[in-house]
Amino acid sequence: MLRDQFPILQRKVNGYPLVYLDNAATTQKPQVVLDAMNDYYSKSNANVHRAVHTLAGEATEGYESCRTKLKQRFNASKVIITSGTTEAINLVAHAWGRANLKKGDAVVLTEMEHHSDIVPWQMLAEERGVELRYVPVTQHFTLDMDAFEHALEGAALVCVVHTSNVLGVRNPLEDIIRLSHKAGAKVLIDAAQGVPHSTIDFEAFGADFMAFSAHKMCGPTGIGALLVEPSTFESMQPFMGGGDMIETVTTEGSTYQTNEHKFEAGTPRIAEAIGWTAALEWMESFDLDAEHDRLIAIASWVAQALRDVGMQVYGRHEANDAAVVSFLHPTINSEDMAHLLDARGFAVRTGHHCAQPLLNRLGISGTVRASFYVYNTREEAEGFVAEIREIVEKFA
Amino acid sequence: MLRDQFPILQRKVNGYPLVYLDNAATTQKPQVVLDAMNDYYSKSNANVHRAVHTLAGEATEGYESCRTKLKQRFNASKVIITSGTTEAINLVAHAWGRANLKKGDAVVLTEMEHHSDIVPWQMLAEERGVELRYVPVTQHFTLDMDAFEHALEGAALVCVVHTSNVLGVRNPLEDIIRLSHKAGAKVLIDAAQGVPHSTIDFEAFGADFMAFSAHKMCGPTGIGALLVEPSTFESMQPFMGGGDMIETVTTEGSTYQTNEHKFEAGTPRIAEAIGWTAALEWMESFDLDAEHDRLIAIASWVAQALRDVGMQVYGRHEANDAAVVSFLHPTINSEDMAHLLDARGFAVRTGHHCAQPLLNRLGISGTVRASFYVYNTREEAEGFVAEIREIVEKFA
Amino acid sequence: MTYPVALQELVEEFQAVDDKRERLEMLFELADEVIELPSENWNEQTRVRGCQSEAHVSIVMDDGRIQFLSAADARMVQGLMGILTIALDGLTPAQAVLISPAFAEEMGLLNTLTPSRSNGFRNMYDKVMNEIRQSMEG
Amino acid sequence: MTYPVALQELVEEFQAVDDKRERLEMLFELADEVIELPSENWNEQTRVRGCQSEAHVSIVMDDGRIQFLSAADARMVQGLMGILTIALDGLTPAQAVLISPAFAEEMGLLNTLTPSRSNGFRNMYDKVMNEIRQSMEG
Ligand SMILES: Cc1ncc(COP(=O)(O)O)c(C=O)c1O
Ligand SMILES: Cc1ncc(COP(=O)(O)O)c(C=O)c1O
Repeated sequence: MLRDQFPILQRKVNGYPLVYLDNAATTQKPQVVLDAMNDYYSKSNANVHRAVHTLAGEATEGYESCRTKLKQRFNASKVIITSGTTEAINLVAHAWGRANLKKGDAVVLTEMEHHSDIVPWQMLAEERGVELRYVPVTQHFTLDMDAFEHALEGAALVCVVHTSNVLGVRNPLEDIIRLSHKAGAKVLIDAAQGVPHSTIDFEAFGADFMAFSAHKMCGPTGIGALLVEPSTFESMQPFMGGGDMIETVTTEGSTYQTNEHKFEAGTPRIAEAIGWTAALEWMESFDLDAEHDRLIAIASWVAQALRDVGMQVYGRHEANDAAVVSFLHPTINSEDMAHLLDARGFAVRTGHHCAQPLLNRLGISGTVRASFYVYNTREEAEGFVAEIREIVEKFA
Repeated sequence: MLRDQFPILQRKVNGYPLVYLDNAATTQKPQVVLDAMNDYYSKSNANVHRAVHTLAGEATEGYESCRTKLKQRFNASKVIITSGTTEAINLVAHAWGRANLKKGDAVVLTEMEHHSDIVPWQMLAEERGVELRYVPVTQHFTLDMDAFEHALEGAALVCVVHTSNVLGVRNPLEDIIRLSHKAGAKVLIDAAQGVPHSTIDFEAFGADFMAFSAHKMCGPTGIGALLVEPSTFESMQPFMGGGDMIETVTTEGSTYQTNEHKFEAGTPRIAEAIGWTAALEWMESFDLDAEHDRLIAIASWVAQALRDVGMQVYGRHEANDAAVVSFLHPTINSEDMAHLLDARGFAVRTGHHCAQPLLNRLGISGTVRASFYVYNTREEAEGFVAEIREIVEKFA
Repeated sequence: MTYPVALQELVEEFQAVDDKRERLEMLFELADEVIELPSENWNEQTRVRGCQSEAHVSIVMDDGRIQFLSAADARMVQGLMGILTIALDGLTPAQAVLISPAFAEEMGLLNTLTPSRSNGFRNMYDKVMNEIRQSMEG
Repeated sequence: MTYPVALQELVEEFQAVDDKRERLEMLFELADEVIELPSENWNEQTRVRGCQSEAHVSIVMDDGRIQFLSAADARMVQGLMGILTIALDGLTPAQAVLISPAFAEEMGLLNTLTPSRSNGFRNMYDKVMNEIRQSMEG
């Protein structure tokens, strides 16, 4: 069984079996991923590139095979390996933004963005006098598309989250990309919550940048990627300087690599790349679409059950949304709720989920969030709802 | 035995026992480091900070214990966790450099620097009109200290490598720091090759910044640190924007954390931090100074033996230098040499070692480099010299 | 380590309970001990930093004895405040400063709380003790 | 897959040897087969990219037959060039383009070389074949 491949799911928490429902924060790792990293460290560990010895060759092959795998899975021709979504977006702000945006240019964001897709642009805006336009979120938990079209006017870049980490709502990206390109704007997709739940054809999708993290799709911490459309890639200047991203260095100046290495300064995250490759291969061992259907059915059932015990639920749980259920009880404090759940082994997250502008718009300062992934079962969801019922009865 | 704790050292390469002499590029990892990461992923994996559930608590504690351990080991009060030396130096260039350097300010570098301590400054120089001054290297493989004092005049920052990754030469840092501070310049130490070989008291040392990587000191890939002197820390603006580095985010603007988290945007390298902590603890299990003495004795013996078979050796191998032996044969091409060595299980590195300005100064384009670490034995060194002798006899 | 009688009793009560849920319930009940700091008195001086939610504390001296006022939005945090109320209320500052923060560990509170929450508790404790010390100097 | 006789023989010779050192020595010897491209003819057009050291190749047509000129500073690279010399020299372009790069794998060269070096070899092969194809169009 798929679930048996995750050693951590055997664990007990406070005497109860762990029910891990914090998957939007990070997912668990199957044994094959741990094995791949262990194998690397116990058999092939070496620094990569420009090396002649056997281990270095194996390490280089291992590292680059991650890029190859990502290119295959996402049908992308330029894949920059980063430390995660956050670095990937900062890379765009520095490498593309600083080279291509000038005072008065406009960047369109949405109120649904994660802080990692807001703060880099605020910093750039402050430094360069770039204008930021935020697309509001409606009471149906969706982007206000009229406002979006309006915001597009003269915009140079649109940054939009594929799937909200608070609401689970999947945005109408096809429309967004089409309209943005029509308006002459490039599009950056924050797909941190998108890639775990669907397979995206980047070229067919048509976005210019797409950022995501390994740790949210069964891979290790410390690694992520930025996909870039090839002609946009050519217009990027280096971000960080250092080893491996150069062609020649003299005291007079340096020349840079022209491929993805240009953006990967220093010793890369080698073991992480090898672990991620294993995770990506592992994700091909089952039908992700079928799993997604199963999960969104669970999420939508949970959402209704929570509404039935008096919770306010933030989200809509349509077919393409992620299995994320954010909720609040009218009287039970969300942290108290999370602690009570933890006492019975249920791991959920509380707080602003790094999306304060969205919560501001919803008029709240945080939610309790249960997010489901491929190893979660219907039984776990039922146990969760039963536990919530008990808590509400006892503490409301 | 210390050596037995490294699973990879059991490996055979091309039918011969691995003799790993590429330690300046990256070191191997003891079993405890692999176990710590495995344990984390199979028992406590979760995202850190602001979390209420048990796993998240354990993960946060694990991540932050790395910072605590680094503070202890290096006697530092501000420790920013980065992806490595390269990111740490880029962080200084962005977070401190952009906030404090203006057109016409001077940064002093040396010709001995690794590309990771050159290119970020070249990029800043180009963007901000900052002047770069390179301290030359003498024919004795040391910094020209007269030229250094001269270069100091009016300089705002001095960036210097603790120990050269090509020569193994340890620079006179105490003098450099004292003179720099006297001249009113801050000092950044690139200690990537320093920390594996010695224990540094950062506060007593008196530098303003010190950068290094875990993977060169028995820790995992993908993580490193920047130590910062507290008052200098206060003068730094954020580098990357995103989750965890903020206090509040609104569409109007954001406020930032005031502690180290300000510089750690996004999900951090959690498993890596836990692995590094284990490596740091492991390094306390033996006498590093005694090991260093043993290694430099080996290196200096190897250097002499290589000279005796006609090699040009670049370095001096004094007591505080690192056990790095760079050499060239007058007629045997260095890559051929490395391939022949690899055929017998010896892993060495060739090429410019990311230090082209230094090699330019030495009038060469690369060396063969053998670098020794705590698990290397005298017997391995003897086998290495014997193999080199055979190669020279056969192929010269 | 010995503590004021009321606190000592609490430590023992908590030690007797293993289940996290039961401990939480005990904590929740202790929320009733809080002497409420009215929200109109909340300000940056009363705010406890490092808590995820709002938490405010204040010390008032009443005839040389401590009165501990507090408020929070999470019931668990109120419970922690309740413990401090039991520990401190009515003591003289000289008595109060003798109380070591170790009681939290002995109670097993730190196992009940996650690290960020126990940091929050520690911040609250430190803040209160600082104010008490200042009241002694003043 | 069959190759021109000389190349086929080489493939078999390499297949017979397991030890990396011996393979390297065989490669080194093949360096003697190189028809040297004089260094005054080296330029950006002749340079093979992705090699760690200098490596240059050039194709000259002599009465409709390929002459393969090359030069490198590492003997191992010269050996690779020697193999290509044996494989290509004297063929017509039409014959040459039939040679699949798979021979390198069949020879076990890719196990002898590290990935960056075998990339270098692949770049060299691709470059030469491109020039041959261009010569057919021209
Ligand atoms: C002296 C020196 N500085 C900086 C670096 C860069 O370290 P990293 O690649 O881990 O960022 C290295 C490692 O190659 C080094 O030897
Ligand atoms: C939508 C979204 N964007 C960006 C991020 C940031 O990802 P990371 O922390 O891995 O850089 C996250 C994860 O928290 C997310 O959910």
